[in-house]
Amino acid sequence: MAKMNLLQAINNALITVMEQDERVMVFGEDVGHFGGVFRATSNLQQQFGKGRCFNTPLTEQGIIGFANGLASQGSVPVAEIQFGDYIFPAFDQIVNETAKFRYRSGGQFSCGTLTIRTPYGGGIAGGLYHSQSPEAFFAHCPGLKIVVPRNPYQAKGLLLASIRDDNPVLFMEPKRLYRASVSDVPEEDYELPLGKADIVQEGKDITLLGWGAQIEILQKAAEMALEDGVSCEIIDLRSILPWDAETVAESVMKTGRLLINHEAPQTGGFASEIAATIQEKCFLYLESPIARVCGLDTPYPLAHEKEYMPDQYKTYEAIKRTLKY
Amino acid sequence: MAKMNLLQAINNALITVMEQDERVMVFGEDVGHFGGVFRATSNLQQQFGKGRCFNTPLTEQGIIGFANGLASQGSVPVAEIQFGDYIFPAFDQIVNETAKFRYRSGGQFSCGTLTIRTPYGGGIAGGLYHSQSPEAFFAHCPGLKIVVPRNPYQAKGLLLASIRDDNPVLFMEPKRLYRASVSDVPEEDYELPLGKADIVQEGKDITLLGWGAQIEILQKAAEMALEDGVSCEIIDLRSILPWDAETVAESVMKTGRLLINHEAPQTGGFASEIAATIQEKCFLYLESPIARVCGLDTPYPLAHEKEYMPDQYKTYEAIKRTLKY
Amino acid sequence: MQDRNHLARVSTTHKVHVIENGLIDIPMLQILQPDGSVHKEAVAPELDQDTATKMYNTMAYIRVLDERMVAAQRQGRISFYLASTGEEAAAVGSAAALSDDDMIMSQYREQGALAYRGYTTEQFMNQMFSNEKDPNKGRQMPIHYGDKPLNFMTISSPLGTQIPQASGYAYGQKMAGKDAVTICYFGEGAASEGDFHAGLNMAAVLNCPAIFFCRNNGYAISTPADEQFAGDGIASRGLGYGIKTIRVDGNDILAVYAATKLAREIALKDECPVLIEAMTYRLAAHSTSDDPTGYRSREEEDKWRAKDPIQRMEKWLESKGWFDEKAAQKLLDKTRQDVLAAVKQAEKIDVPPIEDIVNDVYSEVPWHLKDQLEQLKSHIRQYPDVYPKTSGRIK
Amino acid sequence: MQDRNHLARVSTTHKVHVIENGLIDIPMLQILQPDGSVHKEAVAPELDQDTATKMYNTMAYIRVLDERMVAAQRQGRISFYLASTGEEAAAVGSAAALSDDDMIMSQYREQGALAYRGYTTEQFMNQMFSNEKDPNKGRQMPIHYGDKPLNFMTISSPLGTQIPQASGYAYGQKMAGKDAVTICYFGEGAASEGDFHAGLNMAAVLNCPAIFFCRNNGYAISTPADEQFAGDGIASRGLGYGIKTIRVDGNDILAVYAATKLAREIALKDECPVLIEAMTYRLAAHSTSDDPTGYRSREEEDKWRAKDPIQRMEKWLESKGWFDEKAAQKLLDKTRQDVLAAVKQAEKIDVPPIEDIVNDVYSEVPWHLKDQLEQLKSHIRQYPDVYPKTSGRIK
Ligand SMILES: Cc1ncc(C[n+]2csc(CCOP(=O)(O)OP(=O)(O)O)c2C)c(N)n1
Ligand SMILES: Cc1ncc(C[n+]2csc(CCOP(=O)(O)OP(=O)(O)O)c2C)c(N)n1
Ligand SMILES: [Mg+2]
Ligand SMILES: [Mg+2]
Repeated sequence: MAKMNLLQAINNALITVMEQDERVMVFGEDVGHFGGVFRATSNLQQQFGKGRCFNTPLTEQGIIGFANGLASQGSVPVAEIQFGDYIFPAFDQIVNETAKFRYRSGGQFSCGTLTIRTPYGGGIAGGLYHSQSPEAFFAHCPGLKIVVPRNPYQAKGLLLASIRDDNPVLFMEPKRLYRASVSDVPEEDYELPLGKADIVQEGKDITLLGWGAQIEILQKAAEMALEDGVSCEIIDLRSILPWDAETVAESVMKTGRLLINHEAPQTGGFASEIAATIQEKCFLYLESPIARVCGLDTPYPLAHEKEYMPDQYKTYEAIKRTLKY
Repeated sequence: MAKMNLLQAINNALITVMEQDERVMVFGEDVGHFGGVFRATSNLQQQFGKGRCFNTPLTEQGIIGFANGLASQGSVPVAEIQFGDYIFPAFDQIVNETAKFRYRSGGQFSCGTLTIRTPYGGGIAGGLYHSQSPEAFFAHCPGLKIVVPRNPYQAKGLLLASIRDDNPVLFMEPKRLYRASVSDVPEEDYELPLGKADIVQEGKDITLLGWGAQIEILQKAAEMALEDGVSCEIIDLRSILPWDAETVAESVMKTGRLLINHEAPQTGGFASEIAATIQEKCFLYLESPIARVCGLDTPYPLAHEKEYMPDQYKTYEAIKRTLKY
Repeated sequence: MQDRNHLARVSTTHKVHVIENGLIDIPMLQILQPDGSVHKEAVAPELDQDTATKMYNTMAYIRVLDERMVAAQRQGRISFYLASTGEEAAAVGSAAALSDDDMIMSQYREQGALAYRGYTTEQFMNQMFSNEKDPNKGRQMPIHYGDKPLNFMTISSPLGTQIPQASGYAYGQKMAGKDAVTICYFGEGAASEGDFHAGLNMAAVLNCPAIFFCRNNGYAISTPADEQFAGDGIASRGLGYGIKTIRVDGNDILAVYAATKLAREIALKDECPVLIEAMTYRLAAHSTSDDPTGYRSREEEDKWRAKDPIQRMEKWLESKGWFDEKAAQKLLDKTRQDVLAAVKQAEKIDVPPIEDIVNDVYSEVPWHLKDQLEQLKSHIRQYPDVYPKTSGRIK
Repeated sequence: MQDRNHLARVSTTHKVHVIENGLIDIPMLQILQPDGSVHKEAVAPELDQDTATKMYNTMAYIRVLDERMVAAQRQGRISFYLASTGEEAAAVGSAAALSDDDMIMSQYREQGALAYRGYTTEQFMNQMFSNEKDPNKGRQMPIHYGDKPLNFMTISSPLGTQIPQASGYAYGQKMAGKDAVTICYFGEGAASEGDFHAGLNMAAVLNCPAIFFCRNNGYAISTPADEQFAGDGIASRGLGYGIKTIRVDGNDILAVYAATKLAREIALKDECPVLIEAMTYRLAAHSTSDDPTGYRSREEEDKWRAKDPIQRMEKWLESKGWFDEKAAQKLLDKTRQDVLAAVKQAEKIDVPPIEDIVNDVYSEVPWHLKDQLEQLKSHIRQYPDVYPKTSGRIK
C-alpha cells in the first residue's frame, strides 16, 4: 500500500501496464517529456522511451484516428484527450469508427485494445470549456465502454481493467479529484471489474446513484439526511456503458426510491436512461418518482458555477421531496 | 395547394425563403449545380446564383464552421449535411460552437440564423452509415433546437419556421419518406410552430409518441390495436429540443399509459428523456411502465435491417403488453 | 535541455514576398505514352512477364466485374454498386508494387487492389449479397469489403477516417519491427476532410511508414475538382507537411507501379510517409445511385475514354510480345460467366443467423444485448412471415 | 456544359520526381534590424507619428497589463491569466493595419489587437472578474474577451474552431457588399486541427476575403514546433491551398504592419484569403497554469528576450525623433496605477444576476429553463449562505 492521489494512481497504473506489455503506447497533447498538463503521464517517456510515450500534434481527431489504426494493428494505445471538453473533434472517429470497427468487419478487425483517457467535470472555475461532463454523448453509442473512477484506488484498478479489456474504453477522470486527497492504493497489480456498480453505502429508505466526483456529494447529502433519520443507500455506477442495471434495480426494489445525480445537463443526461430503465424494471416497487439532480440545461457557466452545480444541498432537498412524496 | 412529396416541399420552402430574404444562403456537398444527392436543392443555384447556393469542399466540420461564421455575421445559412451519419465530424462545431455562441458572448454574437438540414433514418438498405438517427446525440446539448417533420406539409411549415427562428436549428429529414408519397402542400408561405407537439390522433387507452417516419409505424400499430378495441392517442413530438412535455404529460394523464418509439438505439435515445420526465410529471397517473420500442443497442445492420427496425409489429406487441400490465 | 529553434531553416527578406500558386512545378510521372510505347526519357520498371500479366488480367477482370455488377444492380439483384472504370491502373498498379504483408486501407473504389491480392469472385459476391459467407457478416452495404487474411482493412463509408488510422497502423508496424508499410487510398474529395490534415501531419511528425495514395479523379460525386481545392492538386499539400511527394499519371500502370515501388522503399528505409497523387478520371458514375449526365459533358468523358489504362497496358504488353489476345478474350468470357454463376450462387446463400445482430458489438455479448436478442427472437417466432430471412432458422 | 480539366496546369515528367522539403524558399520579411534601423533593402511602411505612437503605446500597455495580471493571478485575485509577452508586435502590428470594420477573430493571445481597437483597462477587468459589467456576462474564464461594438468576436477556448468561422464571416461580408475583411489569429499548434484545413481550403475555393494570421511562437504549451509539424512552418501549407502567403518576422512591428496591410489589400481586391505566418516566440509561460522550466531552457528564452519587439520599435521611434522617453515612462506608471485601480474596482462589482444563468441559451428562455430557474431561486433562498454571490439579490 502507498498513499497516492488520483493522478498518482493513474500514473502508477500506466507504469504497471507499460512494464508488462511492450505493446502499450501512451500519447496525446503534451503527454511526452512534460508528462501531460495534469502530469498523469509523468516520467513515462523518460522510462519507456519516445517511441512508447509521445506528444502528438494538436488534433484530437488525429489522436483518436491514429489510435484506432494503432489498435487495429494490435498495439495497445492509451490516448489522452487533454480535456473532456475537447473530445468533440474526435467524435466521428469515436462514434463512427472506434465503436463500429468490430461490428462492421464481422469481428475481423477491432479497436478493442484502445483506451481513451480524459479529465472531465467542473468545480474548478473552468467555465464552458474546462468543465463539461460528456459521458451521455457517448452512452448512446453501442460498442463503447465508459468507465469513471471515484477515488485513487478505484482509478488504478479500473484503469488497468480498461486497458486490458478487449473493447474500446472511454476512461473519464474526475479532474476536480486529481489532487483533492490521497488514499491507500496497492502498489501491486489489481483490477476492478467493468460493468459492475459498487455499493458504497448500504441503506434502506432511498437509493442515491452517481459516479465520479459526485459520489462525494451523495455522501455529504446522505449525512445530512441521516440527521433526519433517513437511511440512504449509495451506489457508484462506475461503468456508464454497459451499465449495471441489475444492481441498481435490486437496490431500488429494496428502498423503493431512487435519486440520480450527475453534473451534466439534465436533458438527455445519463440519468434519463437510468430512470427510464428503472421505472420499467421496478414499476411496482417505486413509492415516488425517480428524482434527477443534475446540471442545468445550459452551457457550464463561470460566475454562477456554484449555483449550477448539483451539490449536496440540492441533493438533500431532493431526498426530502422524494421521501415526502 | 399543390401535390408535393417531402423533397419537393423542402425545395419549395427553400425557394420561398430565398425569394424573400437575400441573406439566405444554401450550401453543402453537391447542393449546387446538381441540386444535392437527393435533389432537395434542385434549381436553387440556377435561380439564385452561385453566390447563394453552392457546393462546398467535402468537409462537414468545415461546412458547419463556415456556417457558424456566416450566421454570426448576420447572413442566414441553410447548410446541408449529406447524410445524418456524416454529421459527426461537425460535432465539435455544433456542440461547442453553434450551441454555445450566444451564451458565451452574453448574447453579443449568435448563430441564431443557422439551420442545418440533414436526411436521417433507416429502412433504405443503407447499413451502418446511411441509416443512423442521431437526434439524441444533439438533444443533450442546450442551445440547439431539433426539429423533425413527418410529412410534406409539416416539412414545409416547420422548415420555414426553423430558418426564421432566431436559434440554430438542426432540421432532420426522414429520408425514407422523401419520395414515399405526395400530399397537399400550400404553395403560399406558412409556418408551423417549433417546440409544439402535434396530436395526430386522439385516443383514450394509451399514448403513442414518436417523430418523423415512425409516426406512420405508430399509425399502423394503432390500427392493429384498434381491432382489439384499444384506442390509441398518437402524438408527433415534432420538436425534440426543446420538447413539448406539457402536451405529452396531459395526454398521459388522460390515457395512463405511454409508449415511445424511435429508430435510434434504445440506450441513451431520446425516449429515455421522455420516460424520465413523464414518470416524474405523471407518476400517480401511470397504470403501467412507460414502454420504449426502439432500435437495438447495436450499430445499424444491413442484412438484419428488418429485424432491427422498431416496426408496427413490435409496437403493437408492446401496446398489448402495456395494456395487460 | 535541448535548445529549439523554429527559425533554423528560415532566411530573411526585406521586401514583401508573396508565395503563390505556380511557384513550384509538380510534374506528373508518365512512363507509357498513350500509344503504349515507353517515353524515350523514361525507364520502364523491372517487371517480369508473370507479374505484368497478372496486373493486366486484374484490370481486365475488374472492368468486367464492374460492368456486370452495375447490371446486376439495375436488375435489382443488389442494392448498390460502385464501379472503378477508367481508374483500374491506379489501384492495380499500386497494389502490385506492395508486399502481401503491407496493410491496405482503401476508400471504396480500389477493388482492383483487393482483386490483385487474391480476392475471388465468390468472395466479392458474398460481401455484396450480405450472406453468411461474408467475413464481415453482411453488416455493411455492398462494396464494403474487408479481409483480414489478405491484410485488407474492412472499408468504412465515412470518408477520410482511414487516413489518420493508416498513420497509426504504420506506426504500430514500425514499433513491432515489421518490414511492412500501410497504404491508404482516398479520393481528392476525401482529402478535404479534417482527418486528411491530421493523418498526414501526424505521419510526418511521428515518422510513420505509410503511403498516402490519392486518386485525383476529377470529381467527388458531382463536385468537380476546381470546386474542391484551389491549390495545385493534392500533391502541393505534401510540401506543407514536409512529406515526400510524387505525382503520377494514374492511367499509366507502369508509372503508378514505379512510383509506388519507390514510395515503399523510401517509407521503409527512411521511416517516413510518402504521398502519391495519381491523376485519373472517374469514367463511371459515382455509384449506381448517381447519374453524371446532370453535371458533366459526354465530350469530357470521351477525352478520358481515349486514355483508357487497360488499352494502354495492352499495347505495351503487345510491344513486349507478352500479350496473348486469345487468352485475354477467353479470360473476359470466363470472368463474365464466373461472375454470373457467382451471383446466382451467392444470392441463394442465407443471410447470417439472427444472433449476428448482436455479436461483435462487444467482444462478448453483454446482458442488455442478450435480453434484446431474446426478445427479438421470440418476436420473430410470433411473426415469422414478417421476417422471412431469419424466421426459418430460429429455434 | 463546361468541360473540366483537372490536369490543365500539370506538366509531365518521365523520371520519378520526388517533391520534398527545401524545394521552395519561404523567406521571412524583416524591415527593422534588431538595432531598430531600417534594413537598407527595405522600405518602411508609411506610418504617421500618431499611428506609430499608438502602436508603440499599445505594446507597452499590454506588456504592463500582462505583468500585472500574472501578479494578480498569483495573489489569487483572478483564477487564470495568459500573457503575450514577446509577441506584442504580432497582434498590435496586424491590428494597426486593419480598418475598424474588419472583424477580428482571435485565439486568446491577441489582447494587443483588442487594446489597439480601444478596449479599456476597465473593460479588460470586467471580463476577467466575471462581473456584471462584462458584456459576455461572466460566463467564460478570464481572457475570453469579446466586444461587438469593436468588431472583436468573443473568444472560444476550443482551438481552431474560429478558422472556418472566419471563412464564413468573410464570405458574408463579401456577399453583403462590405468593404471589410475578417482576420483570424491562431497559433502554430492550433494549425494542426482539422478545422484549420477545412477553413483554409474553403476560404480559397469560395474566395473569402480573410486574413489567416498564424503566430508561430515555437510552442503549444510544452510541445515544441518540431513535434507539431515537419514542413517549413505553417507558411508552406499556403501553397497547398493555393493561398497567397507571406512569412514575416513577428517581432518586427513594421514588417507585421506592412505584411498585413498588403494582405488586406489583396484580400479585398482579389476577393481571396491571404495567409500570414509571423515568426515569434512565446516568452511567457503558456498561461498561469504552466511552468515552462519543465520543457525549455533559460538560454533559449534569453535569445528571444534579446529580440524584444518593443525595444526594437522604440529604437526606430528614437531614430525618427518620435520617441519621448518621459512620456513613455509616465504612460507605464499610469498604466500600472490604472490597472491596480481597475482591479480593485472590478472585483467589487457583483457577478451578473442569477437570471443570467439561463439567459442567452436561446433567444428566449424556454419553459424548461424557466422551471429550472424558479427551482434554483427558491433553493438559493433556502440556503443563502451557500450561494453568497447571488443570494443577496434574489427577490
Ligand atoms: C464523411 C463523409 N461525408 C460524405 C460522404 C458522402 N460521399 C460518399 S462518396 C463522396 C464523394 C467522394 O469523392 P472522392 O473522395 O473524390 O472519391 P471518388 O468517389 O471520386 O473516388 C461523398 C461526398 C461520406 N461517405 N462520408
Ligand atoms: C480543441 C482544443 N484542444 C486542446 C486545447 C488545450 N490547449 C489550450 S492552448 C493549447 C496550445 C495551443 O498552442 P498554439 O496554438 O501554438 O498557441 P499558443 O499558446 O502558442 O499561443 C492547448 C493544447 C484546446 N484549448 N482546444
Ligand atoms: Mg474523386
Ligand atoms: Mg504556439
